[in-house]
Amino acid sequence: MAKTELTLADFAPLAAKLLADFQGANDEITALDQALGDGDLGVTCRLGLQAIVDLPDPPAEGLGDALLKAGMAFNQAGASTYGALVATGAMRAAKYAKDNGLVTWDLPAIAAAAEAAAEGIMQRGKAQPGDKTLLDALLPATEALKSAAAQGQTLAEGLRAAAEAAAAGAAATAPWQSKFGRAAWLQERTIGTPDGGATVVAIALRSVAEYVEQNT
Amino acid sequence: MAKTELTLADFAPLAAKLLADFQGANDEITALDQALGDGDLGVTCRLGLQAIVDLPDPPAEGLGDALLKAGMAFNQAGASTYGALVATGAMRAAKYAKDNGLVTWDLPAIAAAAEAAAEGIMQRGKAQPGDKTLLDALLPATEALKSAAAQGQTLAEGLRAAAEAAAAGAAATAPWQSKFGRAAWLQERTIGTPDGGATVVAIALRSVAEYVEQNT
Amino acid sequence: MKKLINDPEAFVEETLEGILAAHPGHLKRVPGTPRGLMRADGPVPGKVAIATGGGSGHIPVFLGYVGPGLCDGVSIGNVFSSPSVEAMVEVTKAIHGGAGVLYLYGNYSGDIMNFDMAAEICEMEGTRVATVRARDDVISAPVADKLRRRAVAGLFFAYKIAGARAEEMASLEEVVATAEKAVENTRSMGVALSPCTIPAVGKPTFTLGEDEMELGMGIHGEQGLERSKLMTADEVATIMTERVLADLPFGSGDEVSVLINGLGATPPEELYILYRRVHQILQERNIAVVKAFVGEYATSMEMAGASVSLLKLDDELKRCLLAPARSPFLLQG
Amino acid sequence: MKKLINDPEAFVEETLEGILAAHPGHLKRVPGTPRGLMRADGPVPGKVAIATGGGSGHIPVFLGYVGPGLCDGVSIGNVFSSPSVEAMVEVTKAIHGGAGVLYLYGNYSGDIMNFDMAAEICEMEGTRVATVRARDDVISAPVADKLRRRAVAGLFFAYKIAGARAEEMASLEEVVATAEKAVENTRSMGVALSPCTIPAVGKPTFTLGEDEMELGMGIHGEQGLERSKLMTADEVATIMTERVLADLPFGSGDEVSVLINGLGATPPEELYILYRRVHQILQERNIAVVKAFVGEYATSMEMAGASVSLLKLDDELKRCLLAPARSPFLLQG
Ligand SMILES: Nc1ncnc2c1ncn2[C@@H]1O[C@H](COP(=O)(O)OP(=O)(O)O)[C@@H](O)[C@H]1O
Ligand SMILES: Nc1ncnc2c1ncn2[C@@H]1O[C@H](COP(=O)(O)OP(=O)(O)O)[C@@H](O)[C@H]1O
Ligand SMILES: [Mg+2]
Ligand SMILES: [Mg+2]
Ligand SMILES: [Mg+2]
Ligand SMILES: [Mg+2]
Repeated sequence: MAKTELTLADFAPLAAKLLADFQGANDEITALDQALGDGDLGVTCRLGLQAIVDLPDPPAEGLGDALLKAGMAFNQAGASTYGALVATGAMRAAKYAKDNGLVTWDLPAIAAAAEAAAEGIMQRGKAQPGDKTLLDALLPATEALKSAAAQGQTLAEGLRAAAEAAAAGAAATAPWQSKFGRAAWLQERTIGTPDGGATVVAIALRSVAEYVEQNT
Repeated sequence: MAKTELTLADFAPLAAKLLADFQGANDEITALDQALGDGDLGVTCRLGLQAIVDLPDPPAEGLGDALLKAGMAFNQAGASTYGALVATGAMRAAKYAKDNGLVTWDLPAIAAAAEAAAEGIMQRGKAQPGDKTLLDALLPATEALKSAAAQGQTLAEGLRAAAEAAAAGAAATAPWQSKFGRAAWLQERTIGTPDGGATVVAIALRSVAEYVEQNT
Repeated sequence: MKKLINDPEAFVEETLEGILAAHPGHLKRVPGTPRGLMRADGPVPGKVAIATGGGSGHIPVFLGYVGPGLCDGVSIGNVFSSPSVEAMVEVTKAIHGGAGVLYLYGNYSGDIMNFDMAAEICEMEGTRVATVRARDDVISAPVADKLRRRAVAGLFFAYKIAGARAEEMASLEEVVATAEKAVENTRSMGVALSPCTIPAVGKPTFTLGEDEMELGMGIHGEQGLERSKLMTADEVATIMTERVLADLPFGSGDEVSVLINGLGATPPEELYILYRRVHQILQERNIAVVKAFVGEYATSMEMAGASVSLLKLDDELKRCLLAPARSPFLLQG
Repeated sequence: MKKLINDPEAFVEETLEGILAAHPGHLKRVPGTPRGLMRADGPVPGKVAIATGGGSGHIPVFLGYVGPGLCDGVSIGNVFSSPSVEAMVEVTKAIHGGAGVLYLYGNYSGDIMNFDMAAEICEMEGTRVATVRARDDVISAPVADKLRRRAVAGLFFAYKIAGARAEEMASLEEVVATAEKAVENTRSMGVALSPCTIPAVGKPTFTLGEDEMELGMGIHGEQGLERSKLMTADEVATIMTERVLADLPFGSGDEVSVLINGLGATPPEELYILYRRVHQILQERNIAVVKAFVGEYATSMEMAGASVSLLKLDDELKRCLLAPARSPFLLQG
């Protein structure tokens, strides 16, 4: 039967899949952050996801609360620019879930929570689309989720569309000049390499989409 | 006409030839001192000989006095184990020349001065033949000089024999274990490589022999 | 690159254990976090407390500048990554002496975002927190955009000056003003000759050809101005010093402090050969050196290279520069 | 290896110029030689003067240990070569305060032969000269032959102790006795992970494979005990510490000072990871650490590696160890 929503029961297996996928993607992410930054982004993702997998008790108050705790754990173990933005996004998504009394998340809920997360990240980081940051993957992905939800697509279809939009968004950053974070100091020398953080968003969404597909 | 003695007039051209020859032999000497020591012996020889070439005035009181000043200059610019031993040897040779009123040096005088130098070096450094030091080239060379003088050979013949004895002596040190200087710390690991200091003696004597041959 | 380490993932924890074992009279752990250290005699009642922090891999930055006349506490991140908000909050609580806390650190987005979150939490809990960020690297942005520049070794001057000002029992506003002035008056530029390797990554952050160097390199292996052929020490010192001098600008009659910082693998001899040329240039320009620091003040593990930092002094900055300071890495006065 | 230098043959002179320019309050030139430095406030009348010296390329050894509570003067050789007799004689004359001069240096044949010649000259001129040579490297000869051992970083302890004893205005005989005791009670062992290059030679003294290290390496790139596969920091620390402990031997109830010395390119983080393990071993053996030194105290230019030195203390050595000292490289008390 086609999976239509994510629940608290998905939290642990999804976290485990993300960790496994990021272990596989480590070298790619490291290479991108070495080119435009300091090379720690792969380590950050691995440590952050490991901390989520290691969270002591399965969080009790629903997926939103689990997401909040996951965001905090990610940025405690993998504190960094990326960690802070992940934590901020998770916090906002959790707030959306709480404010809307969400227990399980269907595609429209996921789209709305992603939008809330992106807004939070923009407030914290002050970056705009086109500044060559993770937003250039996250914002197109959010749009894809919203339009898939509006068109009544399945959860799997919506997440697949989001993952593809994120991948396209990340790839599109290559010819741009970085305007935020460590990469900004490199000025013109950033032109030609895609942004590592945007690539991470694309990898994460691909992992989530695969999880839903595999569990359908 | 065959050259029969060395005089003060030979000092400057001989020093220049030695410097040129040691510049050429630098890599070989460096490699030997890198293997058994700290790698500075080639630099020491170049700096020491350059200081001799740069001595301000042609020393006035004969070749013995010139040799004394040369030894001091060598060890001022290239102070080291080797420098100290060269200076000590030069001092003793000069003393021999002074005590014996030498102005010019024929083969018997050179043989006797070399013997005095070797004795001084043994007193200063406490090493014995077979300890894998410069003595293992210098002592056979001294013997060769003495027997050539006793047999009435020419200066060129005597120096050539000395150079060959030194080269053979240096090569023979390869299978031995170093007992003195920095190399002694390497203990068994010195076995297999000839001693750098002995090799320097051989190169120097070859240079002197060539000088006499070329000026004959 | 070969390293004398154990498990790469234990690199930070084992470094901290070693430092605490070696210097029990100087440093102690902050309760409630494995990633916080503070001066052994802290908190100091009535004194503005200075908290710093940042990624590991830069010793003596950051934890080497904790002690009397310097910072009061430090939170420690993974190699080249920010400390966690949790560590920052615990450090803030532990060092607070009742007169407010200054967050003094380098202008890096990871540190900024996390320190800002920590400040929000601490202020909610009633602790006054102010922030000053060092941003001395002239290469990282044009002067018009200087607030976006990154910090390199010149952060040392901010610690030294702010730490001394706080030790004078100045108010939080006063310490902030003096620290800001130190930051504003500091300029740096660096050069790298070889890369460094994050232990948990295991391969170098960048590569350089056998005859290449990178001008304007940051202290995390971020690229700089341009790659060029290896130059002589005098040429490198001249390029860096002239760029730094022009940026503030420093001029005839100024009094300065100079810091020649080694990035890790560059021997002291080479740092002094660089200083020799910097000193000559300053003399030619009639700029007086009040105090010179030459050594490893902010490293990037085993990276080879160096930076030049200049701090322009006034009476207050001079007094604070020359005031006593005491840590396992800096002892003065 | 890339170096930030100018003319390799000017390496030593330019280093000295840089140091004198950077630290005018600490050091001054000795008249009559380009290769001698002395403390800025010397000679000190009535105090035994301590002269040291040796090859360049080891900063802070040797010239970094000139100052109050340390040595009075230093003669400086080419890289890894002895200073000249002339420089030694001029330094002796300049620092002599009327109470005799101690030549305190490492047990290297070049230094020995030249210092001995200098001593003969100075004694002919009426100055009392005594000699003590450090010989701490356990690997360089068996214990039965310990007088032939070479000096490595443990020389630092001899400077610190003898310098403090001389500052107490002890007689030449007393300073010699205390210095000899410090030498006798010090043991060291080192490991190298990469070679170094003498600037005037231009190529490394030795080579090591990407996964190799050299146990027992000296500070001039002399080979040591054996080449082995790269080990973890804990394994290396354990091998070095156990070898050092067994040699004196050090035992339960002893009080010691520990020095973890970086050879040049090894980052402070790694030195502290080594110290962590050394400290654990000492605790297990009930050996108390009175004071730990961790950092670059005797380098070999850009060589990567480290050494462990232990000094066994008695009341006198402890007093001298903890006494004040002041140089551009060491400030204590
Ligand atoms: N202000 C910002 N807003 C959004 N994303 C940002 C911002 N600054 C950096 N990023 C993202 O963070 C990524 C780098 O993360 P990370 O490696 O943690 O940074 P650092 O090592 O500099 O702290 C970049 O690739 C970019 O996508
Ligand atoms: N005690 C000694 N007696 C004679 N020759 C010695 C002695 N010690 C060392 N040597 C010679 O000196 C050479 C090394 O000279 P040098 O490179 O100047 O030494 P270092 O660099 O150790 O001071 C050795 O190859 C050996 O021939
Ligand atoms: Mg990064
Ligand atoms: Mg040598
Ligand atoms: Mg980072
Ligand atoms: Mg030598």
